[in-house]
Amino acid sequence: TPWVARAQAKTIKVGMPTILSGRVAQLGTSSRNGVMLEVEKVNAAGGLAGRQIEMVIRDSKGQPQEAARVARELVNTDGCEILIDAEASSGAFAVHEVARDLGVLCLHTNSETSALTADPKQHIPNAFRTARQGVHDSIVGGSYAATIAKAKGLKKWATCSPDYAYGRDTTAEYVTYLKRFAPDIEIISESWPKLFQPDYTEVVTKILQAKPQALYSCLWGGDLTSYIDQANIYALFSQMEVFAVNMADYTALTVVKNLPKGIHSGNRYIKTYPATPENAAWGDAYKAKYNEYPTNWSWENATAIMLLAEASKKANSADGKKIAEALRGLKIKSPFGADGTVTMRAEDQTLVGYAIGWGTTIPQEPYVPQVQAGDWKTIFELEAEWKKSKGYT
Amino acid sequence: MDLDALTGCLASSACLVTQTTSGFIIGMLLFLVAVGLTLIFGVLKVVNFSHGAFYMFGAYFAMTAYQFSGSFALAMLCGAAGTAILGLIFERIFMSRVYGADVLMQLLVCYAFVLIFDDVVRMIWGPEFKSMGMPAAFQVAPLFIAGGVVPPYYLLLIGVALAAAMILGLGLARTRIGKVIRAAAHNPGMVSALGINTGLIYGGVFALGGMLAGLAGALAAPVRSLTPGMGFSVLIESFIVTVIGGMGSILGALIGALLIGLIRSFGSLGFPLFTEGLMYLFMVIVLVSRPTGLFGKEVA
Amino acid sequence: MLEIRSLSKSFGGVKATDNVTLDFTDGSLTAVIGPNGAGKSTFFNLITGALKPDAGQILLNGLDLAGRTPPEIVRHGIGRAFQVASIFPSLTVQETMLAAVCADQRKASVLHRRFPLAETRDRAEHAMELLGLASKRNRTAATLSHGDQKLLDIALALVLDPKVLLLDEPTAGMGTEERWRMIEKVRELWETQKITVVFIEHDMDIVFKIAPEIVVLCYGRILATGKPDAIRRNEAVIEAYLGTEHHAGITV
Amino acid sequence: MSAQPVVQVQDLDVYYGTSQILFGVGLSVRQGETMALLGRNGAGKSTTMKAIMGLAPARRGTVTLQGRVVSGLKPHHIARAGLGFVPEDRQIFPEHTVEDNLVIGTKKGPNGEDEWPIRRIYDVFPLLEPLRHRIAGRLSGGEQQMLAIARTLMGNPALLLLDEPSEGLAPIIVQRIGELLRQLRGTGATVLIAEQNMHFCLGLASHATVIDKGQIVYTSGIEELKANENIRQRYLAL
Amino acid sequence: MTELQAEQGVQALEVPHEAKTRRNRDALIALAVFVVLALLPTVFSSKLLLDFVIRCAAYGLFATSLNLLVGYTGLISFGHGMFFGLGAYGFGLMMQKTGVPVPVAFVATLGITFAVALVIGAICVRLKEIYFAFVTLAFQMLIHSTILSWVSLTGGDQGLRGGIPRPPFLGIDLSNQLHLYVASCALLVIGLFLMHQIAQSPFGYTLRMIRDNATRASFIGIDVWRAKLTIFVLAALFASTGGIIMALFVSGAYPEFAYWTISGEGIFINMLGGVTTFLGPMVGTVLLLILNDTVTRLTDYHGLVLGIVILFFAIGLRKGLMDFVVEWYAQRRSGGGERG
Ligand SMILES: Nc1ncnc2c1ncn2[C@@H]1O[C@H](COP(=O)(O)OP(=O)(O)OP(=O)(O)O)[C@@H](O)[C@H]1O
Ligand SMILES: Nc1ncnc2c1ncn2[C@@H]1O[C@H](COP(=O)(O)OP(=O)(O)OP(=O)(O)O)[C@@H](O)[C@H]1O
Ligand SMILES: [Mg+2]
Ligand SMILES: [Mg+2]
Repeated sequence: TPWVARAQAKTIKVGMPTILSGRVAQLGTSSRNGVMLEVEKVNAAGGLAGRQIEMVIRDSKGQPQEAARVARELVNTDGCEILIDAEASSGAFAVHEVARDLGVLCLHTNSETSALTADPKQHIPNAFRTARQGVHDSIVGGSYAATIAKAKGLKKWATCSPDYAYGRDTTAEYVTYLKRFAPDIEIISESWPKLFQPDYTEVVTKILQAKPQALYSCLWGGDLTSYIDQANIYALFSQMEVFAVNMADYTALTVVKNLPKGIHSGNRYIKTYPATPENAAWGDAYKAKYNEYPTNWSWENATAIMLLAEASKKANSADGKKIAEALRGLKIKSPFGADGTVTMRAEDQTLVGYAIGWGTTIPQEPYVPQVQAGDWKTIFELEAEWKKSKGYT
Repeated sequence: MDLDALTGCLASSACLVTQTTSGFIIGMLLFLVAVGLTLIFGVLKVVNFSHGAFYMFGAYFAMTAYQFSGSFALAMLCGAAGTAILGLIFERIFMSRVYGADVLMQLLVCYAFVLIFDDVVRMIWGPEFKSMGMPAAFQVAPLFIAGGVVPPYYLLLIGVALAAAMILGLGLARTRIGKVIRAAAHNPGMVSALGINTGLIYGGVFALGGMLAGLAGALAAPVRSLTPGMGFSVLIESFIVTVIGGMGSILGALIGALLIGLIRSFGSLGFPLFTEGLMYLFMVIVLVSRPTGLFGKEVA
Repeated sequence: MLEIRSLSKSFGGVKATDNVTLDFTDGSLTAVIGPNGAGKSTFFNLITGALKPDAGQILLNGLDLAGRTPPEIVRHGIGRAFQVASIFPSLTVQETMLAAVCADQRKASVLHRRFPLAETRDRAEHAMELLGLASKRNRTAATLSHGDQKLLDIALALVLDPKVLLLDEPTAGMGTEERWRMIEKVRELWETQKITVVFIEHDMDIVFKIAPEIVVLCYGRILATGKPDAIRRNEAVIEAYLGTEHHAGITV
Repeated sequence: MSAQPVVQVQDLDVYYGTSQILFGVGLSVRQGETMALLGRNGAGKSTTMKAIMGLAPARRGTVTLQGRVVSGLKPHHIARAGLGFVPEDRQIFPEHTVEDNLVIGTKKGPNGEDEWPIRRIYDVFPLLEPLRHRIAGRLSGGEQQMLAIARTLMGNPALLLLDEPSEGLAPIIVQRIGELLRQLRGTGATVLIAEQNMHFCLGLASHATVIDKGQIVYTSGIEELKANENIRQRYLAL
Repeated sequence: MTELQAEQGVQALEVPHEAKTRRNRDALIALAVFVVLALLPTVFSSKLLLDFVIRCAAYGLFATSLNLLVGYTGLISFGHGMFFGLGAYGFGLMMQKTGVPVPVAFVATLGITFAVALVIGAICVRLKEIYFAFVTLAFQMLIHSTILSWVSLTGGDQGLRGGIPRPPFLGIDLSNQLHLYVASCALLVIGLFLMHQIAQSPFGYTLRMIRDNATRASFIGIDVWRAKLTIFVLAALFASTGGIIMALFVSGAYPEFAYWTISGEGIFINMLGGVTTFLGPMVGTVLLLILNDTVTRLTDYHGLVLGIVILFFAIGLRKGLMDFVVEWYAQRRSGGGERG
């Protein structure tokens, strides 16, 4: 009937499979919050080419087959024209296959695995990543750590990262760049606790045994806080410098009760970095609305909506293909940009130019008073080199 | 694989002592969770898949109590007592209805509660992970005992676990109530025909099992992050422990837990990427050589 | 011929079977009696492979069966029934019989045909008739009375056409009438099929009336063997097993 | 002998699933009597006993124990009211030692009496004493039967329900249990016994009730039964 | 049961040619079901329905094969999911690495499953009850661990990436949803038909005997170990087929397919549907999938809702849906018989 047709023309459904239950339900809720905050603004400003966005958000329970099923259902049955894939790790690859199958516009918002966009075999024209990318993180982290290592004479290093693709790849890349900038360091111990491991005792004592001068970890979320609590009672933090890339996110910072001073961390989401009024305002707006601080996932998802809105404006259409076309190479103003903008790089359809840096923590606000910004020029150079070494170009 | 690290450690006495100590610590924490599981299986022949959920509730109760009162002792008490009551209610209202039925039906009820409890925790405490924080009394430097590093907090934990093992082990073997409990496990109909209220025993055992899980959760709360679903990973390891030791055997659970602890502490040196697999491998080897676990009774 | 040669088995310190040597000639009917705990069931368990003997031989027509598994031994022709009826609770009487015949015909693992196979029916039918279970063919075994369950257990052993049939207290738990009917059947079978039957029994009326040969076990050893009359008067047997009442021959 | 029955069963209907097993069973046993419950295999003897004990579901009817209605109560309440039950398959606790089995059965009688200290049990069952530390599951059938009776006696029952106590026992043991039961009868114990072994039963009982196809068909003193050729032939095949 | 019914039962057994006609009848029913399923898309054009049926086929084969172990043989396996995962990975890898035609990869995957199941089964089926359950679980976790650690082959936790190539064969293009749908239906129907044959064969009764009383079964000459191993391997093959369908559906394979939660779900499906009837697990599958799909649509707290529904089954009915229906029907019939 004409009425239905008009109603459909009026709204555009955006499907979002994510994890809303189980251990990492926080990923889903803060992703959803980030998205909804922006969708409201976009809708208030007239929507996507005049069509109001209607979000359809479903739980995948973190199972890839469920993620695939939900994604298909969102498109095939619920009539979603765009997918926001807020899945972690394997779920993202599963949704990626659905996007390949159905040709629907898909924005990966949470998966930081470099291969998702860097590997040309994965490449499809309709999928984009609006999240940070692992290798960027490692380049910045490596160069930051090298500076500290040289200054403090840290030669013996240990690593302790979760035993799954993200943990292994990020750690390997980090070590590569650390050694590149400070060739005389040495990794004397590696630990690979399982994801969601409740007890880290053996890992802690193993590291203490090895007596390294510095420790790198890309544990995150609850695992990181558990680890800190357990390492604390062994007084590990007083015995070495600790570099924990995922520490400087409010989820971890606000939760840990006895946060040791001076942990080096990459920024995830921090209200004070970039130190711009836009960023602070965004963080406050989020906090006001949801009564909690945004997470790394929040800004990554918010960025997806911001990019969508701009691309649609540019294409003057809500059509997936046209938006995709407009997205390639699109640069938008963003509170999360290193220079106030972020760019959807055309060649591999992944986000670049976001604020990225490292600093040390203190146990109270602003938690990370000084952030040393990463340099995107270096990132691009080394990333290109990395791609070549991987055979991606 | 990193066999050099392993042999290196075995050659150094400091490393040997430290890793053995950490194996013991891991084992004792595991035992504390596993003992309730094995008790409930031993008596009610119920494979309590909801045990992890009780562990979770214990942790959340303790954290909440600690936040409000700031008293560690009260936090532990709330964790243990709260889950004991929960266990009793769970058993009397739900589990008791499926005793006659298929074993799998019991599993199903437990499974239902795993789902329900996780969501209930998510409703009450939110989806984000939480941390209780270490009480100030325990924020002290670790001790060195025979060359091994032991944080004082873990000493407390080991003490509680050993006490639980002794009280339960001796209680079940020596006291009349212990004997009755074991008999009720085997043949509730006959036990009740001898004038003993089996309902009371079952409820009591479940409450005790729940209390042990809750206590374990409460004790773990200062050193582990609290999140819905946190019971799951603990559950699987506890199952490994109880199966290796022999389902229903308290001593078995203790030995099994210590063995797993040692495998973890030394395995993480030699096989950092396959520590998990090592545990399963060990379990397979134990079961193949001893089909009912190390201390399990012959299955009829 | 079933020959037992110095068979021994102990549990911990208990010598349940202690150096037992016995011959059961083909076509014999022997009763095994003895106090509770004498090792009668253990003796059967050893012969049928439920337990592995510590030492000794079990020769069936010269072939040593000691230490083999129950299925192998059953296939060599030694069937048994149990002291406590051992049946398949969820199968009906008829299904139980049919399945047993199937197993005997080595068709228990046939995948491509429907159960029951046509060729199994007659034998199953025959066994049910023989033990008077035909009218209860469609009853699930679990719902049978105690006595009927024992009958079913014996039928399970019989239906396999064993050369040697071992019955562990076949009449236990039966009423007087069934008891005699049962034992008559056993005797009839023994007479018509020319099989070797060994049965454990505590009902002395039956033992003395039916069994041409009697073996008395006590503490795992053979206390006496012989004809009923001799056993009945054997002082040692009276003291260890029979007691005074039977000796005096009190009957109602 | 008091006029009031120790146990009185009235109009008992029992079903297993949809099939009715007992049809309006009624019987009563008075103080000091030994009542034999006779009948063929499957007549409903065990079911009657289980129903009295609360172990089988009675749809209709009442069980009164010393004037108190106990039907509908849980088995442990019925046991505490003074019923002691020895089931036909013995149901000893196989993983416990003999002595532990007895300890588990320990209970004061309904009026607080304790007539069966463990010493007396061993006096009555001298065979059990040397086995006291043995695992009960490894006892022979006869040993287990003795243990089952002993365990129930430990609970000082006012009425003892014995379901086929002679099954599978050596004659000399049957004789001993017979003596024991006569001895019990001498002390004024009340017993309801289901038996297939007529020699044993008729020498023991003071009264008899015959059940057939779930219905009580005959009740009398034992001498009348012995004299009643008709009943004996029809229902008991004697 | 009345005398009359008993009589009928006897007669049914005494007609010797019946077995063959019964099988033909089964085959006809299977064919009819397949035709109906295959024609479904011409009536309902919903892609959701097609997806749903494909998933039903995958889980249904898996759950029904698990019931051969749980319901028929009394072997409670907590690790059956490993074969589901093995099927998915075996097939996916074969297609990605070797590029053989789909049917070849299918058969080869079953071959691999056969070999693996034989080895694992030979170790597992010696154990009893809960220990069997946990040793199968241990093997499953071992396989899961291996998948996670062997990154170069399996892609580790991110699964087989880049999609599974599905080159057309014999005019069948499995990357087309409709073709995949018809193929899944065919596999489901054939699988169920074969499993039904197994359940109704003498071997099926051997399994029941083992479930009821394995000791007694060995005393009538059944080699219990061999029979258990046989059914373990057979069930693995059907579970593997389910995994293959799942791999085709998501165009990938993920470690979650070999995780113990899949086995748990299988058991759960069985309990929902009921283990005493052949079709119980199939009913359970449909039930669980519908439940899962609708509840996740309606609420974030699907665990809570699902849990309450399960409780209703476990405590309210105390048996699976099909068990309940069958019992209720039997009772009604016998009740009617008495009245009539
Ligand atoms: N599996 C076992 N483990 C340990 N001891 C056992 C085992 N089986 C039997 N026994 C012991 O061996 C002895 C003989 O037992 P068995 O069952 O053979 O006696 P029986 O002659 O059949 O007695 P009954 O007539 O009472 O059945 C008993 O003392 C018993 O306790
Ligand atoms: N669990 C059950 N389900 C269905 N029917 C049963 C069940 N238990 C017993 N029956 C039936 O109830 C009837 C009475 O059984 P019961 O055991 O009371 O007989 P009994 O007189 O004790 O016989 P026996 O002398 O053989 O022990 C029998 O026909 C039996 O088949
Ligand atoms: Mg015996
Ligand atoms: Mg009886």
